[in-house]
Amino acid sequence: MARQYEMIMRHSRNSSGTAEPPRTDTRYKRIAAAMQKHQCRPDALIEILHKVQDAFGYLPMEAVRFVAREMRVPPSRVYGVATFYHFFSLKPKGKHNCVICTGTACHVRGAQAIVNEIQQQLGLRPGQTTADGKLGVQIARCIGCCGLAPAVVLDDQVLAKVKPGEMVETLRARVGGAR
Amino acid sequence: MNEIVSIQLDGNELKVELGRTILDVCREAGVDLPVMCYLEGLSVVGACRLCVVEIEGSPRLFPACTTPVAANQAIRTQTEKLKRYRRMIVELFFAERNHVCAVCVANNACELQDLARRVGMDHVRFPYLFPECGVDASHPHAVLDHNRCILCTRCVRVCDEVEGAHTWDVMGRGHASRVIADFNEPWGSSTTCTSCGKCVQVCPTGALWPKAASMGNLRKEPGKIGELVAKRKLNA
Amino acid sequence: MLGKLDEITARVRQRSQEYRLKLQVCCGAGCLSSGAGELLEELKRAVAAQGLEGEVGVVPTGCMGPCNQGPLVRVSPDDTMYEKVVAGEAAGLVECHCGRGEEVRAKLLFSGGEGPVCERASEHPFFRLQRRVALENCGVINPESLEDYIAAGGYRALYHALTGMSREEVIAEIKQSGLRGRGGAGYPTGLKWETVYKHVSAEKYVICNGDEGDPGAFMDRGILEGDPHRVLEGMAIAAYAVGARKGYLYVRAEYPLAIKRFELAIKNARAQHLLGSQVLGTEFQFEVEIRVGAGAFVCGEETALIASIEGRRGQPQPRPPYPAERGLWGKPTLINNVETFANIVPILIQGGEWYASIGTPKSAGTKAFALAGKINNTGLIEVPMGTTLRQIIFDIGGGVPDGKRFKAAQTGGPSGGCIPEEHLDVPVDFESVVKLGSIMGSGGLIVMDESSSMVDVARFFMEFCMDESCGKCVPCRVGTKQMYDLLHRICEGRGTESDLALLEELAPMVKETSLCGLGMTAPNPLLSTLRYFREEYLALIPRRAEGASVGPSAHQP
Amino acid sequence: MRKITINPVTRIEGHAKITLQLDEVGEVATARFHVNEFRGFEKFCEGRLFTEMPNITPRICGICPVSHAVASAKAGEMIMKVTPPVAGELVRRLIHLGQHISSHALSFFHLSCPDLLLGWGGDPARRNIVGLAAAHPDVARRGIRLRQFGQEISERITGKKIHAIGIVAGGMLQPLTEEAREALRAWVPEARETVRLGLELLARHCAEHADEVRDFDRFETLYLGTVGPEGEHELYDGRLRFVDARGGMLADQLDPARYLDWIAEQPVEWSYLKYPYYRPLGPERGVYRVGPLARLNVASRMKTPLAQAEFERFRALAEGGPVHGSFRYHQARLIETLGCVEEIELLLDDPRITSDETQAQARRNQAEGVGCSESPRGTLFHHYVTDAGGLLTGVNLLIATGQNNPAMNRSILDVARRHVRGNDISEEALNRVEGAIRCYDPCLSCSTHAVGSMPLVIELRNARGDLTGCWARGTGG
Amino acid sequence: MRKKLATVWLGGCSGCHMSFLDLDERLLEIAQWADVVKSPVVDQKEFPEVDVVLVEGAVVNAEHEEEIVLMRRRSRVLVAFGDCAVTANVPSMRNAWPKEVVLRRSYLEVPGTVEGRVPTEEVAALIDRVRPLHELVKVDFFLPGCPPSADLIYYVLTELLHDRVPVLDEARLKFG
Repeated sequence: MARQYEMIMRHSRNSSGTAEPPRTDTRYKRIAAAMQKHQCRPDALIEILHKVQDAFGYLPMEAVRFVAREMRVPPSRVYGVATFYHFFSLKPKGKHNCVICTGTACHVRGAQAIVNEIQQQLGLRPGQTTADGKLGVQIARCIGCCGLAPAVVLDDQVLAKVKPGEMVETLRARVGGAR
Repeated sequence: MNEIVSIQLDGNELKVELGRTILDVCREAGVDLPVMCYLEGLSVVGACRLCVVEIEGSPRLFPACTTPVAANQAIRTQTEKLKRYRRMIVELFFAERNHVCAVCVANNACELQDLARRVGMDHVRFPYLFPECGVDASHPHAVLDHNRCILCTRCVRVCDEVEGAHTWDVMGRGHASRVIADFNEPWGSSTTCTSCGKCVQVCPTGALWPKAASMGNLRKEPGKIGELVAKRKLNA
Repeated sequence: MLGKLDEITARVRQRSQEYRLKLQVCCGAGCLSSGAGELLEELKRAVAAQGLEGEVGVVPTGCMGPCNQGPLVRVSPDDTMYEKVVAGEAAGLVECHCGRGEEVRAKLLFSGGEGPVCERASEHPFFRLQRRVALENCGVINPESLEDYIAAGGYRALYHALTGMSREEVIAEIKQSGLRGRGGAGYPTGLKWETVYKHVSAEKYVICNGDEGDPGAFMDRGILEGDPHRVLEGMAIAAYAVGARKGYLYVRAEYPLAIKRFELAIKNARAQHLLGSQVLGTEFQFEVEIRVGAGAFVCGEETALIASIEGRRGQPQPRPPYPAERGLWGKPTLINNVETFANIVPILIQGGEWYASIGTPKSAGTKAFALAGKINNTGLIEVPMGTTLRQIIFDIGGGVPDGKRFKAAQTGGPSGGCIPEEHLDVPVDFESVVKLGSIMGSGGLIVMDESSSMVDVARFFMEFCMDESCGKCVPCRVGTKQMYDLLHRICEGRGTESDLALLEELAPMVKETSLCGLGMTAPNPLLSTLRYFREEYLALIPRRAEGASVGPSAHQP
Repeated sequence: MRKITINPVTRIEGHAKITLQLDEVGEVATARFHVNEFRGFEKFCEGRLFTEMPNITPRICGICPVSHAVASAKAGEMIMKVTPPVAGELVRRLIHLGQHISSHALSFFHLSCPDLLLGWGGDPARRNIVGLAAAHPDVARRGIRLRQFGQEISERITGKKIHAIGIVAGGMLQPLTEEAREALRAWVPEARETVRLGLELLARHCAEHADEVRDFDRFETLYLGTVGPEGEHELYDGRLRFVDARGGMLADQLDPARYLDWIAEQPVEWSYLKYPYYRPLGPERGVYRVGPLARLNVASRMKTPLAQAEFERFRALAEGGPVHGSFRYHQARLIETLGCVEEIELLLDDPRITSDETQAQARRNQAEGVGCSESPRGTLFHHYVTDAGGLLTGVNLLIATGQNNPAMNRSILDVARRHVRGNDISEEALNRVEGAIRCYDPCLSCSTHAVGSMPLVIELRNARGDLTGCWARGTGG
Repeated sequence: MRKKLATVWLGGCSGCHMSFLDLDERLLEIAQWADVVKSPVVDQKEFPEVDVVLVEGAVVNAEHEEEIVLMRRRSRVLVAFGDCAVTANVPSMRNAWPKEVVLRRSYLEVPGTVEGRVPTEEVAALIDRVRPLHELVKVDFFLPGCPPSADLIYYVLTELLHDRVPVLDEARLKFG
């Protein structure tokens, strides 16, 4: 808790005060345009956060502040929403991302073994990213590909009937053998 | 004035106005229902589930604070099952965070502590979770101690609905939920907080307390909010 | 306007009559991930290369069902289905079947398995025992083509309702059908519509709940991806009936293909005045927006879903007031799930009476199930209510693989329960499943074999509920955490009999006092596994040291 | 080499034990006093607000909670840079004195009198306050009532006898009511008489067992205690004075806030209790003692006449120098108790004490604070460092019993060397060893504390640690 | 029939025992009904059977874990005596940190410490988490309070020693 707190604090200090986000950044332009489309109605908050995550791959605090300010939604509400939904991440994800489905079908067909193998071989627990940011590992509740269990989504590609050992090899290959 | 109907409350026949909640009716009739999240003057969230009652003919339980009375309802508020469930809920509260009454500033001035006595909780059967919780003392006048927070959200609501600042909200979800100020920043650096102190007054436990207070002289007046809201309505 | 629908229909039909054969390629999510996209292109290339362009059509469809066997190709009208067709086999398949008119026997559906193989796919028990109503177009038409949908009879029900039926009549038809909500609770759909209809308000809303959060369920995904217009049309009919002008589809972010296809469907439908200000030339106006969820199972709960659409944390509200009375933006709101809406069109076309004749008296119609787990034929199916679990698992599903013994079927996801072997002959309908300690749920059906630990299954679902608990009400927020911890302890071999006793005391309380369905049903997997597989729990509890136990207080005042 | 394990505080209470290591010829080579208990206040108080500490730290010890509360409150006052109003200080002193009385009464009447009056060789099962009540009902009753008086003070003011609510940084929450003042006054004469009785009993015992008393350990140490501006005995708000084994002044009128300049602590592997020492002289030569004996050895005089008279008699034992015999702790304790009763009487007569103005309010005005008070067992230091919001980022607690730890070990060794030899361990030897500890009245909750009889078990172990013999006392076996 | 009464002290401050002593002259009354076995025996084999044992304090270390099981076995009625025994109370505040961190603070980091080291020999090893008694053994009666008042102790003991079940109603039941 405390550690997380500190990290977020650092974010806020970096972006506090009057420092405007770089308006020239096309990503901000896209977000601003999306807000315009919804006339900055507060109910579009989740839609806009989706746009931010699309643009950055995660929700940078700067962008979250920007959204709150532009949409005139109280900061704590924006933060509350951003942290309520698991799809949103306040931390940058990896360059490559491996999402292990842990839905029921995948669970009974051995998803946990994949999680364990990755943790043992690559030292990555779900939610973690390698220090160099190359690989992030996440778990999903169910990606609706139960027929393919156990399934893993690697960089938006669904891998079916995954075997733990092979998965690790695939990941190693994807990040260039880096551990 | 709404229609008057008759209901049975714990076996007693009562004439009540339609549209009122069971909790209202109970309070008027002197039936003592425990509540934690409910506070007069604030919106009703039905979150603590302490005020659940039985209504004859339904297998479900109903929170008295949100359920309106209906004609010919037979309501039971003190069955053995309800008492058992209430005690269990209080146990869950105590097991969830780190409540140490002995050293809490709200000792002897705590709604949760009182509740434990009222429901006869002599110990907590569930394993204590001992979560890691922080204390935020960055505000000049008050302290937020997550160890003692029961997530009743009275502070969140009073800040939004009565003060209009919406400094507080809840982040995360499930048992990882935490009350936050602004972007989960130290309360003292909040740009929205007006330091009105209402959140501290409504907090039922020692989670929010004035810095100047010590165990033994903490006095909270959550009832003031109801009065304030009522006065505002009169003036409006 | 009807003329326009007829005109499109005629055009599409004529075009398809030009083809001697049609190669339908399943482009459901499962098959796509096995390479269906590549296969589609390869087949087109092969058809062209072999000069069959005029006589053989290659079309993508939604999910055909047997996801485990993908990529799937169906040859129509021959009723032949091929499994696990990889792109490299495209040319050979075209040459053999389309060119020489010979079946490729080795690639026939289910030929890789232990069960029967049929030349005519529809004769295989997997299809023969199904009755596809909601899924009738899935795996048949091109989901990205409005014209295909119209040619399959689409938007006629809407036209019929708008021009020939009063709102009351529509609702009466739905009531007569006996259709019950397919999202899990089984509330009568007609009644729900009527309630929203009766609430007077200038603004009303229709919401299609596509937040299919149950792990192990993918029926809604199949429908949204395979037949988006069917859902759209159902929503429009509902909007007409209850008096709404605005609708929302709330769909999971995990279903990008469904989002994409639904967006396209909205766009195409608007272009053809099937949505918008004067729908099909009538006064009826209806707009639909998509709202993408962000990973919160609890948003399947109606009031939480509404909160999410309003841009807030997806936390449920106590009911009453019900959404039918005060829902989105405080206005009367109708919420049905995807499969429910997919049943509306056939009901209006063929009549409520027809629909009611399918299934059982109290649970009319059909139900889609997603078969998964330790079962040979995983995939999407639809059967009449009242079909037994044994038929579903052993006849349609082909039984348990690897010679293992069946142990239990889990229905209803985290809200449901496990049904053991001895109850497999009970006909599946809303009531009977509840009697067995589970729920029908949205239709996820996971099969466990003898190697599955039921305590682990209970822990799995409890962890799910704990993670997905919104945190608003205490019994769910803390109760699920406590139950998970206790289950975890037992799974790890550190549990005691008193842990078990605590679980059994806590579970009913959480069930009865939680604010919303998530908490109310979270103990179900635990309770049902305890009911049927108690010995598995006891086997995990070590013989404890004398005197070391935790018990309920002996002296409560 | 043999090793003997003594568990004076039973295994069940499990807080402390003694091991004696014998050498080849059966002589005691080392004696160690092991404190088994650890709770970690220094860590878990971190992150709390400094104003909460007067309610948290009393939970270190239920025997001297007021001393902890006072030290905490004083540390807080330093952080706030505020002084309590007069009435606040006076009421706090009153409670503090009350605690000294109840603690000292407990030590003498409840714990030591059974030994003194029933004899060292009496039936261990009856050698407790209940047994005392049967044999000497009047002594027992009066002892109980003396302790009750001390506890009553806290209850009359705060409503609670143990872990009082109301001692806060800035003063006291509650004033002393007139009613309470009168009620407490009524106790004074009886209390004074009881202490006198105690002194007589002790004097008689010393006369009857002169050899034994003299024989008790008499090794020499330094002494630490707080004294008033004129060197007078002071429990509540004095400054530090160290004297050496000859009574010479090592350091005087030290600011307690700079305790670290004078005191260092050395942890050991074999006990949760550390080895503090007088820093300028190092761990070997810097062994010092605290508590009643030390306070009377450092003080130039007592503040009240009756206590002063006893004090003079006491100091005469060593011709004006420090009294080293640890048995004399008992005597010093009673003299202090007498002084406390007298001082309470003076306080109750002070017209300012019933003022409503008992608490000064202030915010945090500096980061660091040290609070010091004399607890019944010796000088107590609480040291807090806070962040800008007032949350503690560092906590250090220097507890009285801890400071006596090196001396207690030396005492045990001293006694053991004289009375334990080889395999032949006499009942008397066990008593002596136990007695050596009890003199210090070690608060082992601030380390541990045994209530009532203390059966002993001695385990003889050979060099490899195998059990070769076992003596138990107090269980009939 | 005279009862055998024991009072035991695990990880706590002794405040509950002090409150027991606050029975003052009523102690002698209790002594008429029961032999007070105040400091039970070291050797586990010799721990006597008792009718009532009051256990103060939380389970803090490995020795407590063994002791509480033994006491349970030898006691007819086991009372969790005070908040530490009932809730783990103040000692459990250390549970927020791993025990190693807590020990390191006290023995290596605090100012004034010279040649810091963490005690490991002849001392009871801390357990990972401080726990209330009922997490280890069956507790027959819970007597919360920090400490429970002497009046309350008197009431509870009187009832238990006369084979009655004490009832903690709203007026008597209080944590803290």
